[in-house]
Amino acid sequence: MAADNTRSNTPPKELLEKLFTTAFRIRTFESGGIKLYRQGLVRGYFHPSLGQEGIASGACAAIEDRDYIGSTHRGHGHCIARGAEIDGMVAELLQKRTGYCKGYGGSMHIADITKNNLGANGIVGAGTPLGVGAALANQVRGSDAVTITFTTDGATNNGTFLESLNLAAIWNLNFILIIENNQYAVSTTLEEATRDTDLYKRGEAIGVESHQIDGNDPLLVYETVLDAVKKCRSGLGPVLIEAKTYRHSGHHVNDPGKYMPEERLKYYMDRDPVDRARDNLIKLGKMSAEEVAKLEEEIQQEFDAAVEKAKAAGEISVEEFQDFVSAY
Amino acid sequence: MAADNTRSNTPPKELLEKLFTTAFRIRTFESGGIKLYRQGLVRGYFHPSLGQEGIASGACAAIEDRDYIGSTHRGHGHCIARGAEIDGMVAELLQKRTGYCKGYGGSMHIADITKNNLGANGIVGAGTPLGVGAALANQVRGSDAVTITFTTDGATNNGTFLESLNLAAIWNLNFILIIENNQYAVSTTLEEATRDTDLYKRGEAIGVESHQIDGNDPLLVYETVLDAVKKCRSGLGPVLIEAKTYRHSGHHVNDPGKYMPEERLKYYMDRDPVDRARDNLIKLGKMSAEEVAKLEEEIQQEFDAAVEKAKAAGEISVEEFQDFVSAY
Amino acid sequence: MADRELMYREALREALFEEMELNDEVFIIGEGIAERGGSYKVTEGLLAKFGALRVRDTPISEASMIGVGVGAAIAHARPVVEILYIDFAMLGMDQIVNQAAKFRLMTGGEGRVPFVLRTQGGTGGGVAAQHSQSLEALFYHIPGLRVVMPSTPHDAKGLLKYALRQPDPVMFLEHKHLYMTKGMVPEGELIIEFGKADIKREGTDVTLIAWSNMVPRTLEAAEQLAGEGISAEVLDPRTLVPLDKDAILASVAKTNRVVIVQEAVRRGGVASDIASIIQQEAFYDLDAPVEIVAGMNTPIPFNLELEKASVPQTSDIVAAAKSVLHADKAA
Amino acid sequence: MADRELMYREALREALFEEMELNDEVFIIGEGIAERGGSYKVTEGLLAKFGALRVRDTPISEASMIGVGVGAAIAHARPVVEILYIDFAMLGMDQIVNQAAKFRLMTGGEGRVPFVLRTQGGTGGGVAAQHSQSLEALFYHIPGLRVVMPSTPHDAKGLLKYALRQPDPVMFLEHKHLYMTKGMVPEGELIIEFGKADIKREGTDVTLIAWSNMVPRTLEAAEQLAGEGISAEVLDPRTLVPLDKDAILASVAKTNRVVIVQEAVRRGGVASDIASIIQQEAFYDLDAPVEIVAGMNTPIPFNLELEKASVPQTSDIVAAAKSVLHADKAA
Ligand SMILES: Cc1ncc(C[n+]2csc(CCOP(=O)(O)OP(=O)(O)O)c2C)c(N)n1
Ligand SMILES: Cc1ncc(C[n+]2csc(CCOP(=O)(O)OP(=O)(O)O)c2C)c(N)n1
Ligand SMILES: [Mg+2]
Ligand SMILES: [Mg+2]
Repeated sequence: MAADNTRSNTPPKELLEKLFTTAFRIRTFESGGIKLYRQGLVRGYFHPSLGQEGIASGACAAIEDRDYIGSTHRGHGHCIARGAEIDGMVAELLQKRTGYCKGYGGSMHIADITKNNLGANGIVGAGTPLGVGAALANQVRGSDAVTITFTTDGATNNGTFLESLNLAAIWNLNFILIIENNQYAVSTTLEEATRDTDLYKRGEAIGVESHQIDGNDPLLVYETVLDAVKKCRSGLGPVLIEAKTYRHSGHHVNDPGKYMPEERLKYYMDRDPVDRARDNLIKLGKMSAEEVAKLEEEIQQEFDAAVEKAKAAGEISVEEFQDFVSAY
Repeated sequence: MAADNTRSNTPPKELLEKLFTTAFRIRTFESGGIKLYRQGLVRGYFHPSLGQEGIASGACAAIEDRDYIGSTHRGHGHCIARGAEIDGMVAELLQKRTGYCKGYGGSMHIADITKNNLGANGIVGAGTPLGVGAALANQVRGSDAVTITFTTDGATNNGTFLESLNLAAIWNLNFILIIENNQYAVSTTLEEATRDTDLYKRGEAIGVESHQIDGNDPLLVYETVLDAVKKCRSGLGPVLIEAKTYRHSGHHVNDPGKYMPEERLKYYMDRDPVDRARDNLIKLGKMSAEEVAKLEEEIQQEFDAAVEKAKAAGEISVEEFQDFVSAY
Repeated sequence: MADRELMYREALREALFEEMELNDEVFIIGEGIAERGGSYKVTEGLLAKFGALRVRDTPISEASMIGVGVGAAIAHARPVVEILYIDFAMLGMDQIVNQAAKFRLMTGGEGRVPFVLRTQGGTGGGVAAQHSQSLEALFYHIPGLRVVMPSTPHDAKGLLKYALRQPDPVMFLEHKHLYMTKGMVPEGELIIEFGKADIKREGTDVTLIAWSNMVPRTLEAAEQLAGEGISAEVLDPRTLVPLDKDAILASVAKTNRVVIVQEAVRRGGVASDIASIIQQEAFYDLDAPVEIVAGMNTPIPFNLELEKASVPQTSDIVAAAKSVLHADKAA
Repeated sequence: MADRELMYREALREALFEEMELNDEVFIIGEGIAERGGSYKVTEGLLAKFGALRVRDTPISEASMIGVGVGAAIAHARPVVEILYIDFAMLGMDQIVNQAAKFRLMTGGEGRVPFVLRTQGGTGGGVAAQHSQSLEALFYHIPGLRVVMPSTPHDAKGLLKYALRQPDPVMFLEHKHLYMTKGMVPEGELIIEFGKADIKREGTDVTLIAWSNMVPRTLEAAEQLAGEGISAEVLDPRTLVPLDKDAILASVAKTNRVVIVQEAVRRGGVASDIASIIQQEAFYDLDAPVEIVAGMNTPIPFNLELEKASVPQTSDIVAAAKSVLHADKAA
């Protein structure tokens, strides 16, 4: 099913606030993280989700504590939207023992697993079977918990996409697969990677309810996912959602992204999900601009404080490491 | 595109004769091979293509010497249809040095590679990328050769299906993927394996021209493949063809196939591809029943002679083997 | 509780049965494992007893079947994934190597993956190059995995039950030739911890190390050697990871001569690693080089005689044992 | 022709360039290798010179990219498939293990697979557990594959050119740390046959065997040892399959002491296999056990200090060399 952007009644203010604060928290984390990277404080890969915050924010607002999520190599946003503390995330970037992975994982493997987060993943496409597995575990144990796996346009050309979604379908699992279609795999365009860029059709072809939506509209993402969650909980899963979006910058911090046409970038900048969440909060949620500014300030302070704490924290020692892996 | 069974003008007798003799040669090989198996002369797996002969016969009649084929674990028919001698095939079953693989391969790996046959394959789904590779090689070298890969309903739930067909599509390769949809993977029904049993839709979803046809109609298979070959040679490939069929027996010689409903089996027995090829030859090709009986007798003699020759042949010695693999 | 004679596959089935009764979160997926009971009949009867929620067939999607098992384990269930042939596990190597084995460390030690992958390997019956491999070395080399290779019904039951209670990903590698072999197995509770080798036969002249299907063959060799007055000790590590190095070194200290027997190809096999450990840690105990009897460096041919020539036979083991016994004299 | 200093990646590029000019059937596919020139810039300029038919980007479909390469090779072309990280080759293991490596034997020796898979491994720069592995042992164990691991620009060029002329599937394993290293490379024709080790430094007291990125590190160690009056020979096998056993045994016969250095984890690595061969075939030449300096048995952590601790450092190599020199005295 292609996009359907009609909206019924006004959403509650709490929801709008949640969508905005989550999106803004992600934006703040990514922007701040990039600065830390440029200062030489972060090593390895760093794939920012700038421009894509609407999907993580919208989707995670639609699920409950008992539900699961799984993420990608561009996973900071999902982790934050799923309720991770900024402290543990910044500390992980800075390879500190107070990081969510104690400095063992880094950006590409970041996860607060206590929040039923199956983790970021450095292997494109590999998160999908993991998510189906969590959904299966929940079905076996009689739970109505839903699993959302965030995946990418690039991953739809990987075999796990077909295999895993098909397994979820024959087992009617509570599984929601969200394609963050940012239209690029590094510099390869979606048009180069496949003939039919309507990725949701791949779900339809195997009998899965499938949607294509504007991923830069956090409220629409929320509503679509909420609907999918309801369907899943009543035994009608899985659901595939293709959420169209665009990166605000290159593939990772060291990619200037010059291959991204300016016009197209501008088009998406004009439809910035954080701006839209803010607009919604002000217009539909009737929050004043001052209040919003205050929220933003708090979130920035939260991030800055996290940086200070992380800088002060220690690292896992070689001895602790050796001890930990002695049983490997 | 779903099945379209209209037929225009009468096909030439040579074609009808070819379709019948190929189908009958396969039937004879499979039936005779099963007897050899039951006599304890064949070891390992033996997956007969009884009931599915129409697809191999029809498809291979539509291509030229320079074209390629690739096959499955149920690969005797493809190998024969592609022009292999019965001598080398029987000898391979009997693990003799005169076999196509000198007894190293056996039923599951049988191939006359001099006929541009990429081989049978013991790994379900693995043949598809191999076929795309051959098609790519031909595109690179500027040849208009087409590659047909025979695959199975079971293999459509394997990741290689999506990945490989997508690669063929973005590169417009001369590649024809034929799904032999016999509606079972061992005892697992297609309905258990996927929600939407119209497998051709998976090609459409990624922009590939896709057909669903009656695989038990050798002439229809021929025409559909011929059309696909033409499209490919004019740069419009790839093409996906889902050919529906049914096994006449269990998955392999030791599977009685009790799970196959009698009625359904009867339905397909009534539409036996060998019978239909014979009928066509008699009705459309105006060959007399006596002439046909003579053809059949010759084919049976060919098989019987191959068995005698194979029995008399020797095996590769351990010393030759050690010598051969010393460079491994 | 009483011991009874069971087939290897019955012992495996009993382990699954008992653990599924004890723990509702144990479930199993695989191709043809439900109604059909699996190609090697290990899972027969499980569907009837535990129902379609916990015993289910899959399409031919090995990469994702394995990934689904890993994901279910991360989500705290106890999945068992049956892969028909170890050769097909190659389709899921990413999930095994990059996901299952890595998750714990990547999450700072907090995430666990109590995942059991059951499969079978080895030669047998002319199933040729893509259905006959012995690939334990591939998993052995990946830190984070447990590699289990039972040789008897008794060990099969005890190790599988343990696998379903411990917290790490387990490659539980059965052998197609062993399913119909018989042995005594206790009724009910039998837990064999990982990392405990078993001396299958005591001896003093030479240590023969073997696992999986090579154990019965090595015991045969030991019997023949006994007939020639040579006392061979047969040590079965049972789990390759963790490896019971102490038991190995203790046996070597006693016999001073070692032959390692593996069905897998010689090059880069587990035998090489064990040999490298022995020569490193027991260099001055050795009276002869550590000898390895292994598969030839070749894919397995279809032809019966060539298949046989590809993997160790009893006579090869006997010959190797004699050669290490006479090595110093020859030198 | 004259030697010039080139970077490792430039040498690789030159090999591809020359072979593509010589043979129209050489072509290359990979992620971002065309316009973008590849993540490590090996393929820069190839698109412009050879066009989009022979230099093409792919979607993220590793299993099929590899399979496509194998199929193209069976169909007599000369495909090169670039896989960004060796870790991702796990997605295509079926095609490597069950197809590429098996095809020749399965077809009775007639079918050949002149397929080159280029990829890179090893630690470097904090790319963590799924992008830092050294997995050569997995390919080493599969009969039918060639495993090539050049350590210098010179060897990179000569070996890659040879790879593109020989008939078997080649795992051509580069190292992320080496791409920017420099060395002298002859212009034009340079062919290095597989199976010829290179003595990177001559010595008499101890043989240090190392490959890929461990070679520069081992040369550093040798230099330090020289400062302490110890003469270390550094042997680089360059290709692990085929392995130049003769060169190894000749060096051991000279020095009687061996250290094998590998970045891969210790358990089940190639070093173990080489050690097992040496102790078996040169048992009476050895004055000390064969020592192995290898990666820890762990996935690679993100943290810099822990990453370093996971893989051999120069000081570890120096210490191991000294230990084998004093082993007999200590015993
Ligand atoms: C299996 C695999 N292949 C290749 C890569 C290298 N890689 C990392 S991100 C990326 C592009 C991914 O594009 P997409 O999947 O669309 O996600 P996006 O980066 O756009 O969020 C690639 C090729 C990888 N991490 N995993
Ligand atoms: C990757 C893989 N998984 C499992 C098998 C075992 N196996 C052999 S044939 C078969 C069923 C195949 O069904 P289908 O693909 O529809 O082909 P058919 O036998 O119906 O021709 C299975 C599961 C295999 N050979 N390869
Ligand atoms: Mg993308
Ligand atoms: Mg089928």
